[in-house]
Amino acid sequence: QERGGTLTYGRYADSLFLDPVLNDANVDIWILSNMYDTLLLPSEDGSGVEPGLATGYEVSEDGMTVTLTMREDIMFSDGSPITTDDVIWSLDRARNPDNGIWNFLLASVSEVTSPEDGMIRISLSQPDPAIIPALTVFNSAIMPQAAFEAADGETDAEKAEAFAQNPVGSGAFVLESWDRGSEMHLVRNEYYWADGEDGEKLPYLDAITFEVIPDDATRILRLQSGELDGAEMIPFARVQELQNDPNITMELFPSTYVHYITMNVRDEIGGEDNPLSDPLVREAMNYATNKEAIIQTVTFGVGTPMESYMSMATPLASGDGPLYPYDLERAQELMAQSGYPDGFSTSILALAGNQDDIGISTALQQMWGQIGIDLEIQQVDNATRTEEYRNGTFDMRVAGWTNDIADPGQITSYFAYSPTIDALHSGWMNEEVDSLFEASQSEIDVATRTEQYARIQEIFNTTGPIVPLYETPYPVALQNDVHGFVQIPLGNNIFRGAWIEQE
Amino acid sequence: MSETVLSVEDVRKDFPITRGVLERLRGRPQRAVHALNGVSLEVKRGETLGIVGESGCGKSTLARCLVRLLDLDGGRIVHEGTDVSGLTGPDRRAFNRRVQMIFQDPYSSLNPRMSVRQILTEAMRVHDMRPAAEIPARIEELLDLVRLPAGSADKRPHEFSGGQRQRIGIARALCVEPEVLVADELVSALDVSVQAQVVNLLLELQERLHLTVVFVAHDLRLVRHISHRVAVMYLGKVVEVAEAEELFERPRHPYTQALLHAAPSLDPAQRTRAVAARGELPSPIDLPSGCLFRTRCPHAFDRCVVEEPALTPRGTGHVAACHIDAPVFEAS
Amino acid sequence: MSLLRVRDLTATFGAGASRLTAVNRVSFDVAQGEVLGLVGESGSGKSVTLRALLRLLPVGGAVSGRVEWEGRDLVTAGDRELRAVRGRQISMIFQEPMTSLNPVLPVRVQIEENLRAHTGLRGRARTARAKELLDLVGIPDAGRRLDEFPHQFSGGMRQRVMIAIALASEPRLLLADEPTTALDVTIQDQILKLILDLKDQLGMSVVLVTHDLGVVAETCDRMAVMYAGRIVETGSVTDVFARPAHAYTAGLMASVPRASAARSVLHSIEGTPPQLDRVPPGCAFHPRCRFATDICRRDVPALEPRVGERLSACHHADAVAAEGSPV
Amino acid sequence: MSESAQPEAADAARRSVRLPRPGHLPLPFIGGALILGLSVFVAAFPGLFAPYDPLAFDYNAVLQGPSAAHPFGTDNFGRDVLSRVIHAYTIDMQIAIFATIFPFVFGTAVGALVGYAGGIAETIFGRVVDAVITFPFLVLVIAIVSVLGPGLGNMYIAVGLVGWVFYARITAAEVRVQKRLDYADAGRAMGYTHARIIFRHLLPNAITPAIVYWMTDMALAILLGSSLGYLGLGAQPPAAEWGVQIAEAKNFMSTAWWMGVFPGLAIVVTGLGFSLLGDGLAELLRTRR
Amino acid sequence: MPEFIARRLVQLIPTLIFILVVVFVLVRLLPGDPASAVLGDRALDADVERINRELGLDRSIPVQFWVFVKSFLTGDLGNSISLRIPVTQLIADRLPITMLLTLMAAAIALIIAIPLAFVAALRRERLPDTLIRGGFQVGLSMPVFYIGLVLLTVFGANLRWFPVGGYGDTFPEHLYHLFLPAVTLALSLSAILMRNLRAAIIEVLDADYVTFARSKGLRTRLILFRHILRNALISTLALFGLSIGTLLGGAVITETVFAIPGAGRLMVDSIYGRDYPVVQGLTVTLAVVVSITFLLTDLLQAWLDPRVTK
Ligand SMILES: Nc1ncnc2c1ncn2[C@@H]1O[C@H](COP(=O)(O)OP(=O)(O)OP(=O)(O)O)[C@@H](O)[C@H]1O
Ligand SMILES: Nc1ncnc2c1ncn2[C@@H]1O[C@H](COP(=O)(O)OP(=O)(O)OP(=O)(O)O)[C@@H](O)[C@H]1O
Ligand SMILES: [Mg+2]
Ligand SMILES: [Mg+2]
Ligand code: NI
Repeated sequence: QERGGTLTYGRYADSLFLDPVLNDANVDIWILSNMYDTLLLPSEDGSGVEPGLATGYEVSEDGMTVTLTMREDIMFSDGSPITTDDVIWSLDRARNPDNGIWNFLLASVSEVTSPEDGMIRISLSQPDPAIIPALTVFNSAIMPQAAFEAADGETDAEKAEAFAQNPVGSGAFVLESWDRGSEMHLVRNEYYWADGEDGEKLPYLDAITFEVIPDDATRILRLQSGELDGAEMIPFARVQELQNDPNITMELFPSTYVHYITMNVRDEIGGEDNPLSDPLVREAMNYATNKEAIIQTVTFGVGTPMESYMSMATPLASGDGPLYPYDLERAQELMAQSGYPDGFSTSILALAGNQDDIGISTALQQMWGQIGIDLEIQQVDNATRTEEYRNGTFDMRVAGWTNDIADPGQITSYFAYSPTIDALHSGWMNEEVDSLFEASQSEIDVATRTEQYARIQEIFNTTGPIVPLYETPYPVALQNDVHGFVQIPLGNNIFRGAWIEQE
Repeated sequence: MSETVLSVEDVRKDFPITRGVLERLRGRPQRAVHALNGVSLEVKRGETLGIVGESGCGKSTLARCLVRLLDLDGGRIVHEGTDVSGLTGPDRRAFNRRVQMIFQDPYSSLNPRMSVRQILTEAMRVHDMRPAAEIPARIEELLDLVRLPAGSADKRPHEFSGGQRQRIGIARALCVEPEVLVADELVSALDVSVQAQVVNLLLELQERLHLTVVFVAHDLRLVRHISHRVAVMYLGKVVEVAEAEELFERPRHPYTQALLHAAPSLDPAQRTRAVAARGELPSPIDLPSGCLFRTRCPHAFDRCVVEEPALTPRGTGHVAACHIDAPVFEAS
Repeated sequence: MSLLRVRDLTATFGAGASRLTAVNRVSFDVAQGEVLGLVGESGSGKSVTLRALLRLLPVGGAVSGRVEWEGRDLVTAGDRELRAVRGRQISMIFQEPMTSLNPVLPVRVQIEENLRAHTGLRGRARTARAKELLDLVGIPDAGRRLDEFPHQFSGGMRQRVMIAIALASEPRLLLADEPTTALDVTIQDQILKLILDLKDQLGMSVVLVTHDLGVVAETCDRMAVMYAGRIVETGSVTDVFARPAHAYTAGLMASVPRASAARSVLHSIEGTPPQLDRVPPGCAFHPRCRFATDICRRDVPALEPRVGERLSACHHADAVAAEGSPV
Repeated sequence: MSESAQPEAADAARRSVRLPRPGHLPLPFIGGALILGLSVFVAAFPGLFAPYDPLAFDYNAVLQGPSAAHPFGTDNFGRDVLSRVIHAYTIDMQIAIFATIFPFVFGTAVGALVGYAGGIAETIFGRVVDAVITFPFLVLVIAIVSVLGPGLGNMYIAVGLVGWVFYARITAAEVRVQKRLDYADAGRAMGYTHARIIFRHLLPNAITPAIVYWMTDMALAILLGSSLGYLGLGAQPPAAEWGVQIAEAKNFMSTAWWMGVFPGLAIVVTGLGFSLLGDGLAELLRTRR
Repeated sequence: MPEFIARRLVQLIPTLIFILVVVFVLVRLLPGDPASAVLGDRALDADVERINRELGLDRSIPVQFWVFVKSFLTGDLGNSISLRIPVTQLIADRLPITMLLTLMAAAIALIIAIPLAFVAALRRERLPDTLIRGGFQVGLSMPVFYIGLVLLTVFGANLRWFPVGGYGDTFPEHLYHLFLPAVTLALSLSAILMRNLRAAIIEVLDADYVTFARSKGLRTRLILFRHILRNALISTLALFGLSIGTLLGGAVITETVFAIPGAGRLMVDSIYGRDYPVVQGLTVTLAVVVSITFLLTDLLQAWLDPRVTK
């Protein structure tokens, strides 16, 4: 490992708002951990937990309290010490129900205190098996209370806006300048606590420049011309080409990224009968979907078939082989038995201009045509899609998901547990799943919880409102001289161990 | 003398000049081109009234006012006892059927995309001149009348020469069987040899159809040749009216005299090197006070600056607007 | 001794099937200090003839023949040589004062560029000369008006400006293409007399194109009549007016209304001038000619002395001349 | 008034186009008409020309280069590019016409009325035009399509809402010139109604620049369609449309050039057809005086 | 001249009001609301409602319109919903980039169009003319994003003459980075200008005043530039002014392909993100800028053509 250098990294979109609590998009989430450390850090395989600002933790027998030991002599990027007060304030802010959309991750916390110097105690209102991974999530990042409160503005939101322009953080890097929509410049945090494997202080890099290049082809060209050291979101169509490029390392980082079709299974949509409410129809559609073909044409073989609704990288994921292997005859039989033996017309929402969405939809149109389903592709922009989704007025949509936390709870809450968002706004409901999920949320016995999840997955995978398609890794292309960069399954880009071979 | 068909009474016409925002803010008054400044004339039945004058003196404006192409800003026009100044809709159409106009430009006065037949048919249909079945025959008749070769009907204007186009224009005017023809520079754009053909036709038609003709032109020789009476205009006013012979032989207004003097004679032996009139037409926006011609008049004196001369009689049927009532001036 | 000798000047437009001969083997001379009038109907080739002299035809035009000027043939002269003649020794003015001055340049630029190209005058001296020229053509307040644009002048004024520009380098020959047609009689009178005065002052020759016989009678020494791209008659103005020797000339003169016989039928030449891509064989005028015989339909009459000194291209020149003047 | 006036305008326009004998047609016109005639024929009967079903997937023949079996190669679903290019004629010709016909008809009618009326109508019209042209066109179209939802129908509406002003401007300017000519006055001196003068006399003479612009506009409409296709707002998959095809080909520029080049060629040829036809029409419709 | 400017400024007022209303209405007509657009699929209904309330979107439409108009009158365009910084700052950051891009494109278009138009006009209907016109036809028929990518691939990635996209940090760098995108943007404009200018030159070539100038024995170069070009430019200039407006707004795709953080991209992102304050503020600002461009070209035209202002 060598120290120094600036890494230039091409992103497909710019960040919007660099506040750990009030942000709402992946473009923020996936880089925030470079600027703000959490008490605990996710492991590189995404399933475990490593020490962060806290050197260790202990969960009480009854699961009602978590006690963490703070690392000593740690400082924010401005050199001020990170105190327990900062931690308490940060966690209180993160769990405030009025703040942002992530506070549910800490919903079980009833109080955060510091029983003695260097110790943090988190008291829970009920046992929470996900509380430890929750402490690795961006929104529980530790921020400097004093600096934050010194920022301009009246309310927390206004202060956050002012603070995020010029933040002081606890992460490996600190924002130096930000040319919105174009370039973000991060420099190393001199006060960062961690050491690398070689014993040198992290981070290795002096600086990172994020360049925003929305067009895939341009991003790749820029990488190929040597103007970038790395580029994210390589279209799968180009993966093989880049793999063959001798100057470039094509990384496919394991992810929790699953792609599926959400079906609206309400009995009626807009006052009309909804064929998708018929489980036989859904099953038929699942069997009629040639996932291998889609994986080949859309992901160019990079994807893998799904074995459960959650990715296999998710803790407690269970699966034994691809779901609904392609079986057209079976699908036709199922259709014949269903309430719609002659087929029906329906539609699918695809994100306008998104080639993957269009590819999937086009393929499905063809495949489902063979069981008498006439599929109309509706390209819409994101806001329109979200509105139809939220209102439950869509028939189907192409969708994808990544976990934000190394726990099956989050995805299950959204996918299967109806009180959250009506099971992906599909209107699907299964009482057994709902009660199993509720139980699992306070179940701290791992074996029991595993069983609960096995059952939930079994029910959802066989009767749920989705057509599972495939899992994909995160495709990142790097110059050969870039090392040590990881994107963990949760999506976080981890630059602190990255380095560039110096000439 | 014979009966008056059209009478023009103190007609005025202004073309306002658009004011800008700043000018409006500064309260600059609305200005205008004063194209006609109180023109009075009478057109007698069956006569040819020639109107001459320099470019911009308002000849065309007057002609257009006569056929109501322009609305008047003052005065009135009386046609056989009825005031036609404010006619609209069907009344105006009826008036136009009886008072027609022929235009100067043989190139732009015919719709280039319509055949002669379409042009004539349209006019006759709109005025309900003939039952539809008789129209083709009438068209042949009209074409024959204006001496256009048979088979011209289905050609379009660009297939004709300038002189022929003017004949089409005449046919168009005649097809509604009008009583008065207002011809604005009918032959000015034509070559001399062709000019003669069209003038001859006009003279002949006038005899045959008992037309009254208002003939606007700047060619003095031509006007003299075909007019019974001639009116001379200067800067939006009529300055002299008389029988043609009388006017050309005994001009009484200094402007008329300058005009006649400036016209080149056809006799190489009669050359002069003296310039007939100095200076140019004043701007019709800021008219001179008093007599409009005084800025170019070799005889102007104090009174001309303050008082506008009225048209006063200078013998039978001869009127002139000048303060000096000498019979003939020495040419300067 | 003639200043300019034109022999067999021919100007054609286009090529192949659409080729037309606008000026057909035209020959004439211009003597020192004389005013030659070129008359004819619209489209007879007057303007093209004039432009062909300086090889100023519009795009697509080609010139042949000889234009002898001071021992040189302008038709074959090089660009550089020609530029030295144009504007310097031979100047030109056009019919339309509205369109012949560049609307976007102040008058000063348009005069001074001429002075710059052809005189050694620089700076102040040049401006002074420009002002002097405007004075000369009778534009009041010349100093101020130098910086005005053409649209700020009246038609007559613009014509004067054009004359001033043309005279800037004191040319020896002025080619004037209908310089007064667009003007009123009183202004026409002023301009024609101005040209004549300047001609006398500067001792130059003038070729004056017009279709107004009156203008010819009033200003020219000799005249040439054109019909369908050819010169059909030349001679001194007095002679031609007294006794035209070509049927067309006679017809033209007869068409002009005369003071006597008001409201009588005017003499007119029946028919219309031929289009140049469809010129009749033989004498181009024969379809409209009272005198036409078989020979006229067959042979193109040459322009040669037929009635005394006078050149005429009419097979029946004598018969025509015998009728005397229609004027 | 516009409702009743339009048929007359169209009638007048039709009458004004009287074709001379073929031998006298301008060369560009013949070239343009040939290209476009063929294009329309292909658009009407794509099945006659396309060797394959343009929508048929062939997972065994994905991204194949040009060959005897697939002269233009295949795309990432194994669809035959040639067949897609041919079938796209149907949609692209539609785009060319439907996206421009309303602006043309409405715009020229409004332009004629406004140009003739002058005065306050012209002032108001001037402000409307200003407002529309100061709006960034593409952005406005994107916004309108976002409101209405993507798809060709809505693209036509969006383009129509904006595009008519250009025709109106052109026509108004030309009518303003024409109405000063004597034949317009002659019509008035005949006592003709304003409507007759505008639509029967002035418009046929004033419409040529609008027609010529129309030809350019049709080519531009195809391009706009492709830009919107790039943003996912134009023709909807799986339909083949050149712009969408090129957008789809973007990721394959270095590995499968044929996916984008052939639809691009089709656009160029068609655009050339429109442009030639425009030049030819301009020559043909030029009023001879 | 002041009269001329005053008139144009007065005319601007109704135009701006019209645009204000249209933008407001259009933005409200867009399906979906800012909160769900920003928060995305995962947001809970309660969060969406809370944020829309914070943005004042629960108020009645007239009240919202008043707030919107007031923001313009006070010059405070509010904050971007998704980026949470003042809209004025965003515009100040992004608009100059697009303006620079447009300006460069306009300049390049002229530099390409003028000489080629001359060559084509002077060699009318001959080989150079045919080649030039054919070449432009191809340029005019290619989608912008395709041209952009081709230029990037050839001159950026392969030849490495130019950077592949981006914007650079210093002004000379900006110019360097913006060259290829400006060429891309300029191509269709130059085709249109070339066509127009060629026709104008052909027309002027036979004008009486050009013949008159030739009869003065002036040098060809002088005639070409002083007499022909200037007059031919007058009509082309009007078209040029109009096109600059179109370019300014049409830079969206070029900016996306070349990764330029300009106003066009901001606008489209904001439409997609339902970022009402940005869409509104940016549209109206763009309209003002475009109007100023029109005014400038008009002034330029008035300078070229003294007949315009009296
Ligand atoms: N529509 C108009 N708008 C403004 N001014 C006009 C209009 N028509 C005529 N004028 C002005 O009115 C005056 C008289 O014009 P008019 O055309 O009647 O003159 P004219 O005697 O017919 O001249 P010409 O011999 O050149 O035809 C001129 O100064 C002219 O500029
Ligand atoms: N640019 C051109 N292209 C083709 N033919 C032309 C061109 N210019 C002139 N001609 C032809 O040359 C003939 C002579 O034209 P010219 O201009 O010399 O006539 P003119 O005697 O000056 O007529 P006018 O009195 O109308 O000025 C015309 O009939 C015309 O057909
Ligand atoms: Mg007149
Ligand atoms: Mg001429
Ligand atoms: Ni209406």
